[in-house]
Amino acid sequence: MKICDEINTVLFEMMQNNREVILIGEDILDPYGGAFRITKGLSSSFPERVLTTPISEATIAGMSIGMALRGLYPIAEIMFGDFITLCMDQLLNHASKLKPMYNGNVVVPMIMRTPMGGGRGYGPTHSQSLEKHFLGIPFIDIVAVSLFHNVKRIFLNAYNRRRPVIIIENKLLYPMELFISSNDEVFIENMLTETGYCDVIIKNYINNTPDILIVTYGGVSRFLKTILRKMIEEEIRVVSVIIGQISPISRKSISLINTYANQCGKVLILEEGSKEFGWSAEIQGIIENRDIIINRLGSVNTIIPSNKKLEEQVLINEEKIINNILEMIRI
Amino acid sequence: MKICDEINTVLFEMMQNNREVILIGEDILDPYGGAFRITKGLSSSFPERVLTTPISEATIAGMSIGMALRGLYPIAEIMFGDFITLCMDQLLNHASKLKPMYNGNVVVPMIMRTPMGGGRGYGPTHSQSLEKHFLGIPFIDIVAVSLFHNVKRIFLNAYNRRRPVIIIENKLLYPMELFISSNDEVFIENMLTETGYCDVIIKNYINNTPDILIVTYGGVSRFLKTILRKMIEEEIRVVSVIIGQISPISRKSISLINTYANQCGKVLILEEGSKEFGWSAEIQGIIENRDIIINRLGSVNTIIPSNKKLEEQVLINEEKIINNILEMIRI
Amino acid sequence: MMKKEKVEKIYSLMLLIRRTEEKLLELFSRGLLNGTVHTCIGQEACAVGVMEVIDKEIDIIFSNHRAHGHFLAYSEDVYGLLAEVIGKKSGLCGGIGGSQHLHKKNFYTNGIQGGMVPIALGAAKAEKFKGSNAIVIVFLGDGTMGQGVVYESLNIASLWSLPLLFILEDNHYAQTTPKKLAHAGSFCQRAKAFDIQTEHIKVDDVLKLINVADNAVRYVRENKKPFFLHMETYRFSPHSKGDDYRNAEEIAKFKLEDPLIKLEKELSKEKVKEISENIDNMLLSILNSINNDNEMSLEELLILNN
Amino acid sequence: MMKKEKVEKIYSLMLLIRRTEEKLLELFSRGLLNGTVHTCIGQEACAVGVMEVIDKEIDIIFSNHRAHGHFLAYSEDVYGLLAEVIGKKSGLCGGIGGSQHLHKKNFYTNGIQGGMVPIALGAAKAEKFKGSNAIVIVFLGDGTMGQGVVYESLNIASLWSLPLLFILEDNHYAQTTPKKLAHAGSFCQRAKAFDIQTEHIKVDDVLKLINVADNAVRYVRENKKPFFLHMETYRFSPHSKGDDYRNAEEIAKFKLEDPLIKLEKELSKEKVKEISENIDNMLLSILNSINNDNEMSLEELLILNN
Ligand SMILES: Cc1ncc(C[n+]2csc(CCOP(=O)(O)OP(=O)(O)O)c2C)c(N)n1
Ligand SMILES: Cc1ncc(C[n+]2csc(CCOP(=O)(O)OP(=O)(O)O)c2C)c(N)n1
Ligand SMILES: [Mg+2]
Ligand SMILES: [Mg+2]
Repeated sequence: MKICDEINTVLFEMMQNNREVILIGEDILDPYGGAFRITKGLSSSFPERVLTTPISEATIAGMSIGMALRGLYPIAEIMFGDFITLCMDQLLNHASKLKPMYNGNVVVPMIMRTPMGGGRGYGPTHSQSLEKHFLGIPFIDIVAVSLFHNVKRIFLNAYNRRRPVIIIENKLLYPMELFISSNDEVFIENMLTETGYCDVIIKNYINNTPDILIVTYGGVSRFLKTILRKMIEEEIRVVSVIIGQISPISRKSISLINTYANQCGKVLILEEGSKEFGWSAEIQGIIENRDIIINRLGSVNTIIPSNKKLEEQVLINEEKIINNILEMIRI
Repeated sequence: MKICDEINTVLFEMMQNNREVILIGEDILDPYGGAFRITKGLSSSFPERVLTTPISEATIAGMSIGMALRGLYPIAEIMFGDFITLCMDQLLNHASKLKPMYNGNVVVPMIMRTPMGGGRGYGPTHSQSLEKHFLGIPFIDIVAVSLFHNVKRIFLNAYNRRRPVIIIENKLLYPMELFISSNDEVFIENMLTETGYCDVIIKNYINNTPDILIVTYGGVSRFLKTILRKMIEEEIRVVSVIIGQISPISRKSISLINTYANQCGKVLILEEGSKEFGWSAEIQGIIENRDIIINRLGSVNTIIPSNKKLEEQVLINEEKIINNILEMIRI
Repeated sequence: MMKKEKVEKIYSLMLLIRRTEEKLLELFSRGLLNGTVHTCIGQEACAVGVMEVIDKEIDIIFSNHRAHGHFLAYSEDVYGLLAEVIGKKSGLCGGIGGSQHLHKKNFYTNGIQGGMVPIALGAAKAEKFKGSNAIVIVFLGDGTMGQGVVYESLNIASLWSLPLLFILEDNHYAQTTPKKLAHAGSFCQRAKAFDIQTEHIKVDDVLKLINVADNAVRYVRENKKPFFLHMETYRFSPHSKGDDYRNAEEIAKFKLEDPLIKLEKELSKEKVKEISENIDNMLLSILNSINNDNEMSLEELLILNN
Repeated sequence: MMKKEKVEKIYSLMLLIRRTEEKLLELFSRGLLNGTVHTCIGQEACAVGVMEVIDKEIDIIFSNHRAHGHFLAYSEDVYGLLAEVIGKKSGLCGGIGGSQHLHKKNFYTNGIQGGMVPIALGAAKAEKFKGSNAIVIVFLGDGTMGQGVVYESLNIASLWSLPLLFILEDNHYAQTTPKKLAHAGSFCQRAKAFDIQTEHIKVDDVLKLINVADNAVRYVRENKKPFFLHMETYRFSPHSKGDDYRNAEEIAKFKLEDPLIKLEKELSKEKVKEISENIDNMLLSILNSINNDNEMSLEELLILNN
């Protein structure tokens, strides 16, 4: 099933099984079903529980918090991740704060989901990966959909967490088929973290120790199948850990990363946004063994241009990743 | 002169020397002169050029951008740094974008200055150090006032940069005296970066190689005088680099940090906010030599409580820093 | 309830709020309080008048930085409030929240101006969705009418017919900024433009206010529609502590219309004395008791992170 | 200018906009364009009517995602626009901005709904401060009236008496959301509540619109005060590309009132043919020429980081 359909399906199931689940967002009603059609069909099935709003992102966030506080489970869609900037005050000074500042006496169970990422030529304000600016807000889970994650489990676990969860969906993943079972080139394994999300381990070898560890999350996973296959040709054994919960980093993720890092001695950390002050900086920081060679790669830290070729050059891509791997192996 | 007066004075000078400098913010008129009295006297001297606004932070940011675009030089005050969340869309999707997305055909010269930090018992929404969430936005300088920085030079250089600059002022610094000349215990040196800001190097020794490098910025600098003196008693030679421009990190800062890191072999990176996905993660990432022992310390990644003692325990403080230094030295 | 009893009750509550806040200012000036407090001295009628007519079992209140009065009128939990502001574990929020971040039952505050308005809107949507009979009340100051989210929320409250009562507690100033330096046009018109019914009242007589508030509350509950109640009031105390640059004559003028004093005239001297002494004694004994309470430990705080 | 010449000029401009955007949609469907385009087919009168009456030497325009029409009416720079949307270095912004992020001289757009409104406000403040005679025009859609910053800006524009003309280009829909699912009350009342003068016009006759716009522009310039002009219009094309779920009858009904067709009737068949052919030829030759233009290199892009 395509990832967009996976998300659509889990939203349907959540709504069917839990009467308090409410969808809220802009243009999410049928027949349109949202700018990326993720909510298609849902307003027809649950007309009272799919709330299309004016263009008021801050209030979409705030209303979700208020509904969560009063016993509902809102799932908010922000049409493009670029607009999550407008929700920052509600997320940081309200959603994350109410429970701890009221000494744990309330909960704010909700999801905000939003598509991030470029590659579609939408230009500077519709192509960004802004999650890095929200990492490290305490009391909020930030989770990313990837090509290899059981999407359904991500949403159901978010639901069980009874707290605000931001789910990052790279828009390039939507039309792709989820890839969750091993084939004869790529071996996939899931690792449950203590917060109930999963990290996914994918390898291009069976036995033997790996040569290099790739740590990443979200949309960058779209490159991995091809890269792992190409690295078989180069006789490079690659293990890749795709983190589900990207902030806060779980203890299990930390130990998983360290285990493979120690086996490989070489770690390449990849992220879709620019790496400066990004996710990869913190991941680098959690690697304990100082003998390990670490590289980070993200998109170029500049404007994301509309021009197609330029955009490709600015964004992280397969070629850059492969070159980085080869360089690291050759050291 | 107290740091609050230093800022007040440089604002006065900028207004006197440049007719296009405009102050804008909430409650900044005389006789009050702003919640931290930073603009005191200015509206009396320049009544047409000090604009007090409604409680509309997003529009304060937006108006500043519009004025900058049309030839003025706005200096906006956000009363508490906690409210900068409301400006995020304007800063990230507008201030930083207009120049590059218009292919360099416009400039947005402006300052947004705001007090961050806790220690005053103001509680969860008036005590945060949120700058970490803005680091890594391209095309914006983020700069921090410290106890050791020539405040005036920071502002004047920001002015010369002809781009959006966010100046972070830790509110605990305001009543302190600037400390910019060496005495017989602490030796101070300024290093100019290629962007015209300064990093400050302070040492508690004259000759000889240092034992440990402390890298930090902003409000954390308030602890350093005492710590450096106490470390003399422990016979620990400390060199501290206090970064002025905290994002993007300048090439000069990188090489400065690496030079001292190599001399010391031990680096402690300190920040006022929580370290998770914070400034210190990126700084750790730029240290090249893999044999160096690196530690990061910030405030606890949780709510900042109103209770005084609890707040002290949550925030970074002298004792925690000293313990960290001693531990690292003893390794 | 008979008129006289009601007057006594209302007066007691208003005086309780005033005395409690005076005590807080005193503790502050003696250096016994950390942080900041925003008192509502002079505005007590607004809090008491509204809380008198809501259904405290089910209705939901969102308030702001200046919430002590709203809170006491809602709950009369003096102990919880004082312990919270003083920073004890026995406080409403364990001393974490402090003066600006209060919660108990259906009462919530936060220190970001305007930020609670869309949250109140969401709460109103939730109650309507659940089919409850509750209404939601959100307090906001004149200054807070500067925030864009307020208008986003007015629009949706009206569009979706939500049971949300906006109470604009207009004390003529936002911190040091007089209304005329912050606002163009008319507050009620702003709500009306979204097709929301409004009413304006000058708060000098709490009994009159109770009637008006009662009508507003009924309207919202019965019609499941928003209402915008503009209360013109005045604070006698500074914005927080020493930050008062208002004209002394202006303050004095408003003090002549103090709703508390006005109400006092309806009671006998003896009754007033009795009420006043009871409150003072209660405050003293509460403060004594709070003195012995523990503070939360870091370990306890960090449990919240799980 | 005589009436006939004026009609010709206006018609030419409107047709230029329509043909240019039809060309863009065609390029799009042939897979020759990257990204997205929001065309204003059906709404050309709004753009042309306003630009006809401003002072292009000094006035300042802030527009939005649907800006091609505004831009062409402002500058007639077809080459720059097409090259930009196609992504060439010869485009207005070197191909970096694309359809939603345009700039030339005093014309600015961005893709964040409502975000440009406070920026326009700041520009108006700057012009007033400098004592210039310029006014600022900001275009916003009906959907964008959902954004809180718009109200923050209405308030300050009125409070500070800024020369800012708000133009609400109300095409009844925001993306797929009809107005009635997004807005309560009345748009003009919302502006009036801030003490801003307003006017509402149904855009079926561009010549009538020009008069109204002229009055608005004069009012703002002469009084140095904001004005809110609500134009009711309709787009015949989808929101961006294939995303159109509107009722076909509704679209057909509005097409009967197409201001372009209406104006066409004032011209001779020959004239119309001539104008149309000129435009088509021009577009062809421009597109041919753009074809040979270079694209920006990454190195050139990164120079901007300095
Ligand atoms: C978003 C935000 N901006 C600014 C402040 C600082 N602040 C606290 S109270 C206040 C004035 C509020 O005025 P008003 O809404 O009239 O309420 P009042 O204090 O008069 O009760 C300000 C500006 C804040 N808390 N939140
Ligand atoms: C802040 C923000 N939210 C959402 C969007 C996505 N979006 C682009 S156009 C649009 C509809 C705008 O409607 P309207 O203001 O009526 O303008 P129109 O498209 O009808 O010209 C939306 C929701 C956006 N660009 N910015
Ligand atoms: Mg007020
Ligand atoms: Mg529209």
